[in-house]
Amino acid sequence: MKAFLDMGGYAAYVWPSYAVTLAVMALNIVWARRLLKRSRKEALHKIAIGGKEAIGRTEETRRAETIGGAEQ
Amino acid sequence: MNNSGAMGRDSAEPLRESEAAGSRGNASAVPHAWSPGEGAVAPLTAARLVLARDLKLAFRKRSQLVQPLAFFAIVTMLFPLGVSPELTRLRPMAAGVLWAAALLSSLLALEMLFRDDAQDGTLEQYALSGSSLTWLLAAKTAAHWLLTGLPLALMAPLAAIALGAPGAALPGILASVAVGTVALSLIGSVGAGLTLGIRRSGALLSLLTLPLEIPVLIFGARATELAIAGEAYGVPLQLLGALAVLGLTLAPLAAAAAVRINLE
Amino acid sequence: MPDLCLKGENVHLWRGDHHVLRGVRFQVEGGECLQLTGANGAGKTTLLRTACGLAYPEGGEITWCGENIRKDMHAFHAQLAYLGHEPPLKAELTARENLYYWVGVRCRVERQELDRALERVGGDHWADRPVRTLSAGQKRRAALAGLTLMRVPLWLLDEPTTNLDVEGQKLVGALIDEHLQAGGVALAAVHHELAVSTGQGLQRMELTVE
Amino acid sequence: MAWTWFHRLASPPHVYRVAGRLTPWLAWPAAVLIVAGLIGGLVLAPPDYQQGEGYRILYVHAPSAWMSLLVYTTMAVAAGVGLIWRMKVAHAVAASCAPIGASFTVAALVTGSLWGAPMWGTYWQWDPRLTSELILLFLYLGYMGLRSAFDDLQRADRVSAVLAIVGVVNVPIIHYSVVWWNSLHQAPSLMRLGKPDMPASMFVPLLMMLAGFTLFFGALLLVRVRGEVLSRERAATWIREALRP
Repeated sequence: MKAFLDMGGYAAYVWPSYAVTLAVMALNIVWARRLLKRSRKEALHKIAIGGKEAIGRTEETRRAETIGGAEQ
Repeated sequence: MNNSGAMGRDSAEPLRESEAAGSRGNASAVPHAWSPGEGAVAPLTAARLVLARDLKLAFRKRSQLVQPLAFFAIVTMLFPLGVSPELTRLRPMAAGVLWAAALLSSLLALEMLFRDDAQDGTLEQYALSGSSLTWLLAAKTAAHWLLTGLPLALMAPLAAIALGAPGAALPGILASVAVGTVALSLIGSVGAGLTLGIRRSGALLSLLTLPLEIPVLIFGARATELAIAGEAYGVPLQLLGALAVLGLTLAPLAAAAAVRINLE
Repeated sequence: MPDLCLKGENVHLWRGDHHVLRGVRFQVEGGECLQLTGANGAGKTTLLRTACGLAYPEGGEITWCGENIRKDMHAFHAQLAYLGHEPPLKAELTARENLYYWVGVRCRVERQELDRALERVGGDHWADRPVRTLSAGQKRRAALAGLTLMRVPLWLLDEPTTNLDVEGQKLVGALIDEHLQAGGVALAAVHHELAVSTGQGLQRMELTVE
Repeated sequence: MAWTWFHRLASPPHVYRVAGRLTPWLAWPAAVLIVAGLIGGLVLAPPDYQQGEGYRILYVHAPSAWMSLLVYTTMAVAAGVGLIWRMKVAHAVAASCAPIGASFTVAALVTGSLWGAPMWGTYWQWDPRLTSELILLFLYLGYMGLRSAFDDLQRADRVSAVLAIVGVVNVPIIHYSVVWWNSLHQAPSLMRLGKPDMPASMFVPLLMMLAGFTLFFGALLLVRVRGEVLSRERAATWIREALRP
C-alpha cells in the first residue's frame, strides 16, 4: 500500500494530477446541476410573473394590438 | 405637380409605360424606371469607392494615422531600456520584439475599424446597399492595412536597425512584415466585427484576436529571424503568404457574418 | 392591382425576453405610404429594421412583390432605401462627398444629379462644407437628398422629420408625395403626422408598448 | 419537407424530455468506465520502462486533452448548425460546451505540467502540446468572454457561433505552427502518446478512460443543454407541463 501511495517517488506529481482531474469532473457535475436548477427556477418565475402577457396571449388580443392596413 | 423633381431625372414617361406593362409576382416585375440609371454598381466598384472613402477620411484626421506607428516605436524602444543597450544582446531577440510590437500596434487601430461606421449608420447602409457586404468589408480591411500595416512594414526595418539588425536583412524584414500585417488586418477585422456590439471592447478584442494571430507571429518572427541571420527566409515567408491568402478568402466572410449579426 | 407591395404577415420579434413585435400585419402597395406611430419602445424602429431585412423575425414573414425578402436579399436591398435615426454622414467629409460615397456604393451618381438633389433640399450653399459644421437639420436634409438620389421604389424612413424646421417637414411631405405619385412605396415611423397631401393613400398604424 | 423530422427532433420540448431521460444512460457507463480505467491505470498497468510510475499521469492527462479538443469541435459544429439553420437547441449545445471544455483544458494543462515537472526539472516547458493547449484555453476564454459581453442571449449565441467557427478553422493551423516553431527551437516532446509498442495492460485502461470521459461529457452536455434550452424558451406552455412537480 505504501509503495502504491509512493508511486515510485512520483507521488508528488501523480496524486495532484488525479486530484485536479477528479476535482474538475466533480466541479463540472456541480456546475451543470446548478445551471439546470437555476434555469428551472427562472423558467417557473417567468411563467408565474409574465404568465398572462407572455403565454396566454390569444389571437384576439394580438389582433387588437395591431392595427394594420391589411384588410382594406 | 412636378413629377420628376424628386427622382432627379425625367422619369414620368418610362414609369407610366412600365406601370401599364408591369407583371406581378416577382422582383423582376419592378417597373424599370426604378432601376438605377446606369444599372447597379458592380461589387468591385462599390468596394473601390469604400476604400477611397476610408482613405480620404483617414487623411482628413491624420493624427490617428500616426498613433499606431508611434506606439510601435515606443514598444520597440522599451526593450533596449528594459533589457540592455548592447546590440549583441538585442539582436537575438529583435525578431520577436518587432513582431510582438507589430501585433500590438495592429490591434490598436482595430477597435475603431468598424465602430465609427456602425455608430453613424454607414454599416447599415452598406448592409442594405444591395452589393455584397463581404466585399465592402474587405475594402474597409484593405484600407485598414494600407493605413496601419503598410506604414508598419515601412517602419519595421528602422526599428530592426535600432535593435542591431544588419542592413542586408532589411528587405526580408520589410517583406515579412508587409505580408504578415495583411493576415493581421484580416484576422483583426473578424475580431472587430464580433465585438462591434460591445461598448468597451478593447480587452475582449485582444483576447479574441491575439490567439488567432499566433501563427502569424510564429512564421513572421521566424522569417525576420532568418533575415537578420542572413539566411534564406523563403519558407516562413511563403507560409506567411499562405496564411494571408487563407485569411483573404475566409476572414471577410466571417467579418460580414459577424457585422450582420451585430446590426440585427 | 399595382406591382409593388410590401407585406408583413404576422411578424413576431423578441428582444431578449421582451416581445416587441407581436403579430404585426401590414400591407403597403405602390402609391401608398404607411405611417407608423407609437410611443417610444413600441417597436417602430424594430419594425422598420425587420421590414428591410436587418432584423430577423422569429415568426411570420415579410414579402416584397409576393416573395419573401430573404429569398434574394441583395435584389431586395437594391430596391430599398433606409434612413435610420442618424444620417449616415461622416463629419470630416463635405455633404457632397458624403452623398457621393454613400449613394455611389449603390448606383452611379452624376454630378448634375447630385447638384439637383442638394438644391432640392435647400443645400446648395452648404453642400461643400464639412458635415461637422452643419446643423442637425442640415444633416437631415443632406440625408434626404441621398434618399432621392437612390431612385428606388421602397422607402423606409425612421423619424424623417427629426430636427427639421417647418419648411423641412413640408419638404419631407413633398418628397414622399412625389415618391408616391411616381408609384413608390413608403414606410415611415413618425411622432408627428407627416405633411403629405391628403388623399394620397396614407395608411396609419399605431404600435403599442406591451 | 425533408427537414421537418429534423426540426421536430430538435424542438425544445423534445430535446428537454429526451435529454432528461438519456442522462443516466450516459452517466452510469461513464462512471463505471472511469472507475475501471482508474483501477487499471493506477494499479494494474505495469510501470513504464523509462518513466517509471510517473507515466500514470497519462491516464488523466490524455483524456483531459482529448476532451479539450472534442468539446471545442462539438461546440463549433453545434454553433455552425445553430447559425445556419437558426436552431436554438444547437446554440444551447454550443453554450453548454464552453465551460466544460475550458475546465478540462485547465486540467490538461495542470496535469501536463505535473507530468513534465520530474522529466524537465521545471513545471513549465514550452512543449508544443502544452503550448497549443494553452492557446486553446485562450480560445475558450475568448469565446466565453464574448458570450458574456452580450445581454441579449440570441445575439450572444449568434456572434459567439461565428467565433467558434473561426476558432475551429484556426485550431489546426495554430497547432501545426506551434509544432513547427517548436521543432526549430527544442528537442521533441517527452510525451509519447499511443506508442505502437504499448502493451495492452497499459493501453486498455487508457481507452477506457477516453471512452469514460467522452460519455461523461455527453452526460454533462445533456444536463447543461436542458438548462440552456429552458433559458432560451420564452415561457412556452410546454415548460409548464415539463416543470410540473
